[in-house]
Amino acid sequence: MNLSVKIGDLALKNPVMTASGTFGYGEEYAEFVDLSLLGAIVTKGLSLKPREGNPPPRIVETPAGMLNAIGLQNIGVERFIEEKLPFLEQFDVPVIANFFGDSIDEFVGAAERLSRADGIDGLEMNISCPNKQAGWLVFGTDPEVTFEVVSAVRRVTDLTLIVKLSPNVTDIAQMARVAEDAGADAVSLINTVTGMAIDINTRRPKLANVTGGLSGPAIKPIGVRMVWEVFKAVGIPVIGSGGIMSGEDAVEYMLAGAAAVAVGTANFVTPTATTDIITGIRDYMAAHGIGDISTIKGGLLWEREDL
Amino acid sequence: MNLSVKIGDLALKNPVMTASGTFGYGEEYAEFVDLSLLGAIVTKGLSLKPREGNPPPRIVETPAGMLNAIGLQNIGVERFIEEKLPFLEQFDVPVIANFFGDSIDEFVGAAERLSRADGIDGLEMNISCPNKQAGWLVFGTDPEVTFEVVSAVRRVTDLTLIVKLSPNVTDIAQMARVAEDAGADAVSLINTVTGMAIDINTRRPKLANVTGGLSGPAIKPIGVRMVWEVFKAVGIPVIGSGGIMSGEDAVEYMLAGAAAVAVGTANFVTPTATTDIITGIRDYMAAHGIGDISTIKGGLLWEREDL
Amino acid sequence: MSRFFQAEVTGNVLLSRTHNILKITPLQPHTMPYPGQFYLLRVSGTLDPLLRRPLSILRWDEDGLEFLIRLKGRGTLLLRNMKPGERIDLLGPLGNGYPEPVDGETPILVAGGVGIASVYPLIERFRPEVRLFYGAVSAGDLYLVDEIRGLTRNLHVSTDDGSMGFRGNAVERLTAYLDGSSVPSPVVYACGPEGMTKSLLGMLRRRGIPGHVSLEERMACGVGACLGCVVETVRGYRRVCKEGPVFDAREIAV
Amino acid sequence: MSRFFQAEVTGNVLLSRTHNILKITPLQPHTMPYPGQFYLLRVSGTLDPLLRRPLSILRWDEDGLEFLIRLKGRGTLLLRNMKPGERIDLLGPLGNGYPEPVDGETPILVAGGVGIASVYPLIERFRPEVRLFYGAVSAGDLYLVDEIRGLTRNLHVSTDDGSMGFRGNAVERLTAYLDGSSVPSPVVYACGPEGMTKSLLGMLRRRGIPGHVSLEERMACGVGACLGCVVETVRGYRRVCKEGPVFDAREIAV
Ligand SMILES: Cc1cc2nc3c(=O)[nH]c(=O)nc-3n(C[C@H](O)[C@H](O)[C@H](O)COP(=O)(O)OP(=O)(O)OC[C@H]3O[C@@H](n4cnc5c(N)ncnc54)[C@H](O)[C@@H]3O)c2cc1C
Ligand SMILES: Cc1cc2nc3c(=O)[nH]c(=O)nc-3n(C[C@H](O)[C@H](O)[C@H](O)COP(=O)(O)OP(=O)(O)OC[C@H]3O[C@@H](n4cnc5c(N)ncnc54)[C@H](O)[C@@H]3O)c2cc1C
Ligand SMILES: Cc1cc2nc3c(=O)[nH]c(=O)nc-3n(C[C@H](O)[C@H](O)[C@H](O)COP(=O)(O)O)c2cc1C
Ligand SMILES: Cc1cc2nc3c(=O)[nH]c(=O)nc-3n(C[C@H](O)[C@H](O)[C@H](O)COP(=O)(O)O)c2cc1C
Ligand code: FES
Ligand code: FES
Repeated sequence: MNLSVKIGDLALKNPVMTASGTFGYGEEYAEFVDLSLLGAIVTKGLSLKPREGNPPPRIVETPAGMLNAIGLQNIGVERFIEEKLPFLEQFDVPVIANFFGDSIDEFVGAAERLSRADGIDGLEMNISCPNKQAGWLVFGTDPEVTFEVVSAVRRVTDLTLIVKLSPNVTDIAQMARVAEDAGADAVSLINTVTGMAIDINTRRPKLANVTGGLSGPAIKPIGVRMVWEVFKAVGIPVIGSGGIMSGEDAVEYMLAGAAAVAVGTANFVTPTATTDIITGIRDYMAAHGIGDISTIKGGLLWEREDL
Repeated sequence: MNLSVKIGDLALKNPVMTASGTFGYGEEYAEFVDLSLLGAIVTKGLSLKPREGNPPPRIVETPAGMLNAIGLQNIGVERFIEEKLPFLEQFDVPVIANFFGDSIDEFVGAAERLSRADGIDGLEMNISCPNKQAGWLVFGTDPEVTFEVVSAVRRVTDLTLIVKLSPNVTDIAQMARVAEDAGADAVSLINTVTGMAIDINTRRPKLANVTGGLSGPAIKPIGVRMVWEVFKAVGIPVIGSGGIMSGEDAVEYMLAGAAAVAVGTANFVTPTATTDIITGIRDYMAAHGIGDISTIKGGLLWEREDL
Repeated sequence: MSRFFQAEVTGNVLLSRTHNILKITPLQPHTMPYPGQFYLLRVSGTLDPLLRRPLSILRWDEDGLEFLIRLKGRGTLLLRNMKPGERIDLLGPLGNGYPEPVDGETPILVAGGVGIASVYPLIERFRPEVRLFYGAVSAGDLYLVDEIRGLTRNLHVSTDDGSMGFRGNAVERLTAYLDGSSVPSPVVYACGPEGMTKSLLGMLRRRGIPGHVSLEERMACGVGACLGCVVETVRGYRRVCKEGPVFDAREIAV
Repeated sequence: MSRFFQAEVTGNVLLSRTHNILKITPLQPHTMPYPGQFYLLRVSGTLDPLLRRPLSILRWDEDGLEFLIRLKGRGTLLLRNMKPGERIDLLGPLGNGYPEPVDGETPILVAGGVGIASVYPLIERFRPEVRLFYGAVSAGDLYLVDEIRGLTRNLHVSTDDGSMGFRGNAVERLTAYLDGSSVPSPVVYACGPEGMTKSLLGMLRRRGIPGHVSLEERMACGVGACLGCVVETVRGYRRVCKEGPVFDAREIAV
């Protein structure tokens, strides 16, 4: 049974990666999961300088999902490389550093520094973050800004470059094409959907930040749809995420076009979610006589002409 | 206790309306709910000519939600006026006719015909429907087309005109402003979020139409966020919907800025959902000493300056 | 009388690893069903699973209602695990049910698998001599056989693997039966899986035999409001929950 | 030894309309906790409610673990309704727990409401003479009082309405106590609602008394990965699930 997949130059043993921000720097889950069994580890989002993040409360449960407004708290690229990377190097698993900035310069600075470090195998840039220059606008909702920031990062790194797309857009396929044109080796989607919740007794937002990102099973239908739209639009691999809780969910994303998947909120529900999902994918392959997982990519059968 | 609210020229006894497409033409639920108790009844979406709709399967359950791809099946404005409206006229409840078209002419034609009928108190135009001229594009995702179609309808009707917005856009506040500028008396949101589900055993989409609209509690955080964004952006009333299951959920939408709410998927789970929600709102008002429901509109307390 | 009522689970008999019979007692006044109608059951108090599940009425009396349930997914698992004393709410009876035979017609019942639940009330209605063709995959998948034998002596069992009765499906058995005996003005009442229904419809059409067939489709509202449960008929899309679940065999598009 | 294990519910005692004690027996090897640690419990097998619920460990031995649960919302309701024989999975013990007193320090325990669950293991640890200040809204909201009296004779009860013990809260009672008697090098161990914690911190600060205070914050992962459960401390944001739930009183930002 062959579960290996390729994302750009990166060869993964299997298509199951961790979703950024839900698996810490890897060490937090090392007690529950043999990290060497994973397709890849994607780190918490890193910025050039450490970030404090948002005040609490930062999370709230919602129907079949959760909202988070962590505010991209992280220890910064420098400390990550010094304090966290050595631990990950013990394991036979590709490390993908997720990073962001609130200006193009910060994106480029972080990418440069991460590319110089030993032991980082790929970069995932999170463009669902506010753009300081443009005020409230988010990088990943404007095609021109997306092109500019991805191109700028592409120029400074030879590592496999994944662009993580925001679902809060009218046309996700267009954003994916822009990322591809700007030199991305892969796209990853979906990031969280912006949402909000109010405590009706206090009349205050349940998150100190007022709005936050919705993740978990609630958003799976949105993620699967967007992966399918993007799969039809680009030639580069697609990494699917959003509500993947089981091997079946992972297979659903792959049939929609994902070459690999990222598991996020499920880790909180079941700390062994990632390896359970790998087992689930194997079970599906065995039950359906599938020898090579890549053969199911985009294997959705459909025929309506007007789609 | 005063629960009455105004939407344009329309005075509603209370802020609870039915969401289009989830309450049929009213008669289907008349056995479970005294229709005269409702704030308003919004009909299934109507078009100038009857529509067959999509082939089955048309619905699929998802985590805390459901996808539907009914394909706007309806009996057409003419038969609605002849066969369904007389039944509704027995009740002391405003009737809002939801309608759509796949061209501007069809929108205008339907609005004209509905405006001439006796017993229709308001119109809700659903612009989350595909635009025949523009192929795959949906009316409600393009600001210019939205302006054009809303203005055209405005010119032919004096009824209270509500524009129902699609959540599948980057900037819902912009779309709401466009609707307001084009003459809408109110906006209604959110319509369903586009999603999809795949049967991994057959590899076929679970909906014959491949994609469908996600509704139910899963999308509530998205709806509340969008209502809040729109409330801050426009002067006209906002009708909130998306996953409202209880009086508490309705109050949450009103604190976010909704003047009234529409109850959709909840009707399927509990046929008495609408009146249960009215009771729930009363309970909340009693518990919090609120005499007039309009006073809580947009009553969210928040202070972060950068929002 | 109401079609939306609370009930208490008063019994839950596990017949096998896949089937159970759930008995409930309404706690409120409720409308009595007739054969072929169904109910929508709420399977959990939480928001997931969200939608109600449709189940045919198997048996009923003054004290309560019974459903025969085949384990399919999450919803039927929750129903299987219900314990006496738990509360549940129901919407129903829904749909049209089976019509009476017209004068001189001889009813013939056909059930495939858990389709027996829908057809069972007709055995009681038409007993003691009604013909029933009841098929399943294997002997272990046939339920209520003893009860049925107590209601009619004219039971024709078939199994795909031949482990009980005729080897083959209920439609093949019925075809052989019709070839070998003469039934005056037969009219078929049937409920079973899609494959069975299709071959049955073909057979009825070829022989010009009228029939009433119960269909399944995914449902949300159960009351005709959402237009979610349509099937294609010669008169366009029709709602299984409202114009069905029982359709005239000639109406169903093939 | 593992911190993620399956368990069986072996008891569920309903103490009142709002509180229950859930007893579980792990079915797999598991790590033993120490006072002040907590577990994340999965409250349902479905996708809603989705997240685990944090609960302090109340008591434990070779056979099992016990939790004192106050009914708050949907999750604690599901935990209240659990029946012996049901399966549940747990993640834990998590967090740092209460540190040992340093030489010569006299521990004083303070519990408000269900905060007694967190502090209870310390009564056992420091018995037989440990001072405990235990407050609640009313006499009916004080739990485990008999058990506590069996462990220490130095129990100081207070209720907001004066229906039992001192009228006022536990911090006021403690303040009065400290004014009236001299405790050598007191060190406070406390867990209670936000209001109590705040006034306690103020009092400790004013008097220069050291303390260890258990805090609450919404959690997703429980293992330090999501950064969801932070509280503000003098050294910046710290995770309740990892650096806490017990924090040095001097570290907590006010
Ligand atoms: C009118 C009618 C009468 C029925 N009578 C019976 C009966 O007496 N006994 C019995 O065991 N089953 C009966 N069924 C089928 C039963 O409703 C499904 O097996 C059940 O809904 C599956 O739910 P699940 O959560 O276990 O499965 P899942 O596959 O997890 O369900 C997912 C979703 O699909 C729907 N769904 C899945 N299969 C069907 C189906 N065959 N028909 C309609 N919706 C489906 C579910 O309701 C749910 O919304 C009947 C169906 C209909 C339409
Ligand atoms: C370290 C720690 C130890 C705790 N120990 C106990 C204990 O021993 N006994 C006890 O009864 N309670 C304890 N709590 C509080 C308990 O976790 C909450 O009351 C419970 O999570 C509420 O869940 P719910 O679904 O009933 O309420 P809801 O209000 O419906 O919960 C909604 C969401 O908010 C979270 N939440 C709500 N209140 C709290 C809270 N106070 N702290 C953290 N998250 C919260 C829930 O976990 C859930 O994610 C502890 C909390 C923490 C952080
Ligand atoms: C608590 C939390 C923190 C997250 N932090 C990041 C982040 O730092 N960078 C990023 O690109 N995505 C981040 N995400 C998004 C996830 O990586 C993932 O795309 C999203 O949660 C959808 O997947 P899921 O439904 O499986 O969680 C975060 C998600 C959660 C829940
Ligand atoms: C089965 C179904 C049919 C719908 N049909 C329409 C429609 O015809 N016109 C329309 O504007 N919205 C339609 N909607 C959208 C609802 O009116 C509502 O905006 C949406 O479902 C979100 O609310 P909810 O989560 O409470 O269902 C439909 C929704 C459902 C579930
Ligand atoms: S289930 Fe809604 S119309 Fe039939
Ligand atoms: S709960 Fe995730 S870091 Fe504490």
